[in-house]
Amino acid sequence: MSEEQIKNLEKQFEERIARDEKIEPKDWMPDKYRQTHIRQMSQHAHSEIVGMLPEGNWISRAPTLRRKVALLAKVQDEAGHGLYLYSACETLGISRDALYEQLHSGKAKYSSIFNYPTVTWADMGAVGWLVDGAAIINQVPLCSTSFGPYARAMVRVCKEESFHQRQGYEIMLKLTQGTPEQIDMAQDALNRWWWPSLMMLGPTDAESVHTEQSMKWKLKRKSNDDLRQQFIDQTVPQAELIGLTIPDPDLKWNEERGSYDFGEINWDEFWQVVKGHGPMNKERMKARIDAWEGGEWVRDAAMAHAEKKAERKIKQAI
Amino acid sequence: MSEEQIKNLEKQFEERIARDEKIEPKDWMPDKYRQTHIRQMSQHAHSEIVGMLPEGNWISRAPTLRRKVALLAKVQDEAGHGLYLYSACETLGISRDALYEQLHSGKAKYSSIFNYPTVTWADMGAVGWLVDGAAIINQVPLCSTSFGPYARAMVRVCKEESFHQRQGYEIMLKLTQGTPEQIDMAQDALNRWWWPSLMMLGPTDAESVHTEQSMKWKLKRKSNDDLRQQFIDQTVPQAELIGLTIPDPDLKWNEERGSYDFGEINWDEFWQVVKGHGPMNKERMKARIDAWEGGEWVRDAAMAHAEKKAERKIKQAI
Amino acid sequence: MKNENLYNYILGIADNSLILGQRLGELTGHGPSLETDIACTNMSLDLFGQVRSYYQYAAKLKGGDATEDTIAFLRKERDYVNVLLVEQPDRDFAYTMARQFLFDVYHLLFLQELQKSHDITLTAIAKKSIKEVSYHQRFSTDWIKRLGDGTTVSHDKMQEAIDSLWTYTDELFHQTAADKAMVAEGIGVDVTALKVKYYSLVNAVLEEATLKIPESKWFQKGGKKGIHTEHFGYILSNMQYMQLAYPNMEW
Amino acid sequence: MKNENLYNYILGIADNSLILGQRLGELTGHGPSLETDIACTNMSLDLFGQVRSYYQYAAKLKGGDATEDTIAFLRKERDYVNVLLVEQPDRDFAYTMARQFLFDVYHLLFLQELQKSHDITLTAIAKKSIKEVSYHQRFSTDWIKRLGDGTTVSHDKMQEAIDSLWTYTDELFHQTAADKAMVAEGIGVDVTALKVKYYSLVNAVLEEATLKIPESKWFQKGGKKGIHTEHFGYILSNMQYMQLAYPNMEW
Repeated sequence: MSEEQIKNLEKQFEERIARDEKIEPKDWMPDKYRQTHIRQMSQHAHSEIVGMLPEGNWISRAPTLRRKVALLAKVQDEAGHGLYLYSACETLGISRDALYEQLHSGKAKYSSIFNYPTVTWADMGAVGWLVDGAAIINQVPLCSTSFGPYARAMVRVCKEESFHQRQGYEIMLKLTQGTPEQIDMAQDALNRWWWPSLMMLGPTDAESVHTEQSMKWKLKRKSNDDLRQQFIDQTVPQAELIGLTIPDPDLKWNEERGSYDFGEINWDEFWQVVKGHGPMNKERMKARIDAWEGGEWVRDAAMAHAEKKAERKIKQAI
Repeated sequence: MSEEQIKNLEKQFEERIARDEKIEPKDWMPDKYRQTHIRQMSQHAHSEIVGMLPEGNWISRAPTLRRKVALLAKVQDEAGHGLYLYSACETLGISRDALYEQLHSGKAKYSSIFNYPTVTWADMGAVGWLVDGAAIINQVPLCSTSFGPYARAMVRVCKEESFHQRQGYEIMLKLTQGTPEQIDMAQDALNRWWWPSLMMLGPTDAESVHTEQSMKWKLKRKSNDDLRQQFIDQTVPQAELIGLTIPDPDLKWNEERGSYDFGEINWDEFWQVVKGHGPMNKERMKARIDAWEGGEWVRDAAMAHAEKKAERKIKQAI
Repeated sequence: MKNENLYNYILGIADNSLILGQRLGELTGHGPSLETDIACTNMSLDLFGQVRSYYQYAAKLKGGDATEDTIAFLRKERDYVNVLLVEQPDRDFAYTMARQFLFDVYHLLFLQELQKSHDITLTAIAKKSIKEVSYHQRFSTDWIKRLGDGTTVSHDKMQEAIDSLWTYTDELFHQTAADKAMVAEGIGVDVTALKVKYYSLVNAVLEEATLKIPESKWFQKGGKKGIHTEHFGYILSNMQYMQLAYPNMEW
Repeated sequence: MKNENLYNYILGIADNSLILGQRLGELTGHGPSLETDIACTNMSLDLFGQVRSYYQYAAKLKGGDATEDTIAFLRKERDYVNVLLVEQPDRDFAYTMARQFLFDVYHLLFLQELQKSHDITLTAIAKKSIKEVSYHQRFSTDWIKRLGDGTTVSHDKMQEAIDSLWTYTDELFHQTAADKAMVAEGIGVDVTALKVKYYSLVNAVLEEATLKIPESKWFQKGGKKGIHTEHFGYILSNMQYMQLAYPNMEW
């Protein structure tokens, strides 16, 4: 293709996006679009898969059968999200094995929030309420992103995440209606998850890369700082409603802005975790790599068996 | 050596034993004596080592610090017994590695009682009281056995075992002074460990091999059935003292014999366990083999390091 | 308690699902592939769902303060009556699938009979569960075949798993006192009658999977009397932790 | 509670020994050789012995129904203040020895200062413990050297263990509020002052063991504030099981 032809295709492509048309896997797309989507969708898929671990940590110890069932279902949903996000990625011509390879080698990132440990049962509430809450704020705009498979996956993900978020909040609610010990447990979980949840919305706009291009492709529709503000404004009243205190002495309602002012985020901690030195980075990667490497013989066997079966069918057919 | 010379040596050897002289490793001894001792002492050593596992199972869950310390000390003593029994064995010209090999391949036996699981804390009491109790009855006569290193090891072992037995009994005592739940727990443990403990004294005399020769060499001084009777007569009053019931409806005092009559032992179960099909045979062997194989690189490293150090010393000396 | 036999009978069914569900739940996030991870979590979910129905019924029979959770979490080690099979550890995926398969075949046969029970609650639970357990059995059966007739490595691992777990199959067909009483009342299933069919189904799958049918005639038992393997205590200390550490609270 | 700072200070010392002792106790019967098995059990024993002395003192300060056992077994996960280092799992013998060594060097330096405390009970415990911990340190130091300067396999495993656990060393020298208060009263040890000596001792051993000194400047913390790694909950559920399942009983 001539340079001019490519320019032309690019122009048509950008116009389609501007008209809110969906780009489908078989459509022509600029390589950068493809790569950016592989990066973002796989990062999202990895986050779902790694995100199973902190919650999986409490499955064996859930306090009631009802909570155990709900937790299992939630973690299973995350696996499901991972599955269809990986599938969406694969439509762009990369294999799931290659994506795992990127995760395990540290080339691909996943959401840093999952590098914090879940230390009490209340963390199952806080993670659902805050982490899924922040995730939804990140993801709702993606329901109308330009790449079709991603947008459709996001519609389904957001619906389930929103259920998870309510479920998490309900765990917190129940704790705050409980004994003083349970109330403390809930407050303690909020204290530990609040700041990492704010960090989940990404670095401040000043430090953020990729943003402009992503805006154009509707991979991003609001800035990190706007999303963060939205999260805070939405969450503070929820905390108040159940009698919990946001662990930020600088937090106060700004009548003029119609929003909450809030304190300084510890960006050193953020970057430490992003760079792989958070409390659980190594454990999370170890768990994933162990599962993957330990499962290699199983996947090989499934492949070998399928081949044998296919051969037998061919022989029968002859 | 001529056949006559050997016969002569054998005669002197038997006379020494008859005079209650100790045989030492460097003394001449018949090959059968050597082999029989390797077999019995290593079996005894293996029993100590495998016997660490059922009690080790409760170290992490001991109910108080005092009990935890006592349990650790007890299991450590067992390791110590294993250590000097293996050493005594080695004086007869077999390596510890070869002995382990016999254990792991199933060629060498160990006491079948350790193939039962320890399912509650009360088992720590029952094992100490009954299993160590039966062990002492087996072992006290060995303190004056003919082979010097074995006899001396047994003196030390018996002293410690008798401490362990009192400690086990004291655990049971404490339970029987406790809540109804604790009393049930103690009775339940007695119910489960009673019959295996009786089996520990070996098959009935009719089924027993090796006995005659062992008697002559003072490797055995009483028959299995006599030892069993002694164990029962000693243990029944101890049970009564703490209000526990021996789980044998046929048990009753025989005024005439001055001993307790008791019910039929389930020898099928005995042989099933001896043949390797008890509840925990596979687990016990797996634990030992895993420890041994998993520790190979450690032992190799220690050896390599020692060699390096020795070489450096030689170099320095030159 | 009146209906004590029925109560014990229900525990005899449900404890199996509880402990197997617990074991499967431990694997979540650590499976050999995303698909198997999801499937195992799903089976765990199904089993806990069934457990809730059974224990809710049992709690009603028991009355007083009993709830599904007191029954699930507040018994002592000797009071759980699951078979030894379901508490065996997940040494690798072959063990997980072998355990699942050896239980599923029994479980489905059992439920097919239970749906004929004179007890309508049990019938209802059985009917609902059959659909789920049929899926479990298909899933585990497929994996027995895949691993048995896959690579040399997978064949050997699957054979080892089957050989190791075989010793726990016979206990599935032991009748407890509660079993006998409930069979007499037309409520319970006569498990002894399932044995021949069970081994014929299992053996057929093993053969198709190119696996040897174990020959050992030595079997382990004890679970149905509450005498468990040493693995069980560790399952329990995790499973019960929250209810024990924070007694009498709502979650 | 009066003396609350002293009480908390004691827990800050003793919880380390409790959790390390617990970890070592789990290994009993599974060591790579009989001699190392005995040694690890012995270190566990020593540590629990020290724990008892500390908690008995703490229980006296606390008064009421407090005993060494209520302190050891009846706190919640967030109330244990051991450093993260000691709760790390025994992935293999290199990890066990690396964890032991990295703690022992600190422990001995700490006790040498603690024996100068104005609190005579702590002085007495320190004096008794120094003998034991000196042995621990010799034992673990020898194994660092043996494995580091043994075979290629052992070298790599030891290097991996040191690299992994290094991130937990810095926390040893973090001062808590109780620390500061006790230092001010001449009772506590200023742990910040031990840091230079610690790393110089550790580094010397690593060098002799032909191991690379890790260069990472990122460290983990949290244990001293009761924020533990995910391993901790499982340690706790086993350790506390009996006291939780059978409350208020004598054993």
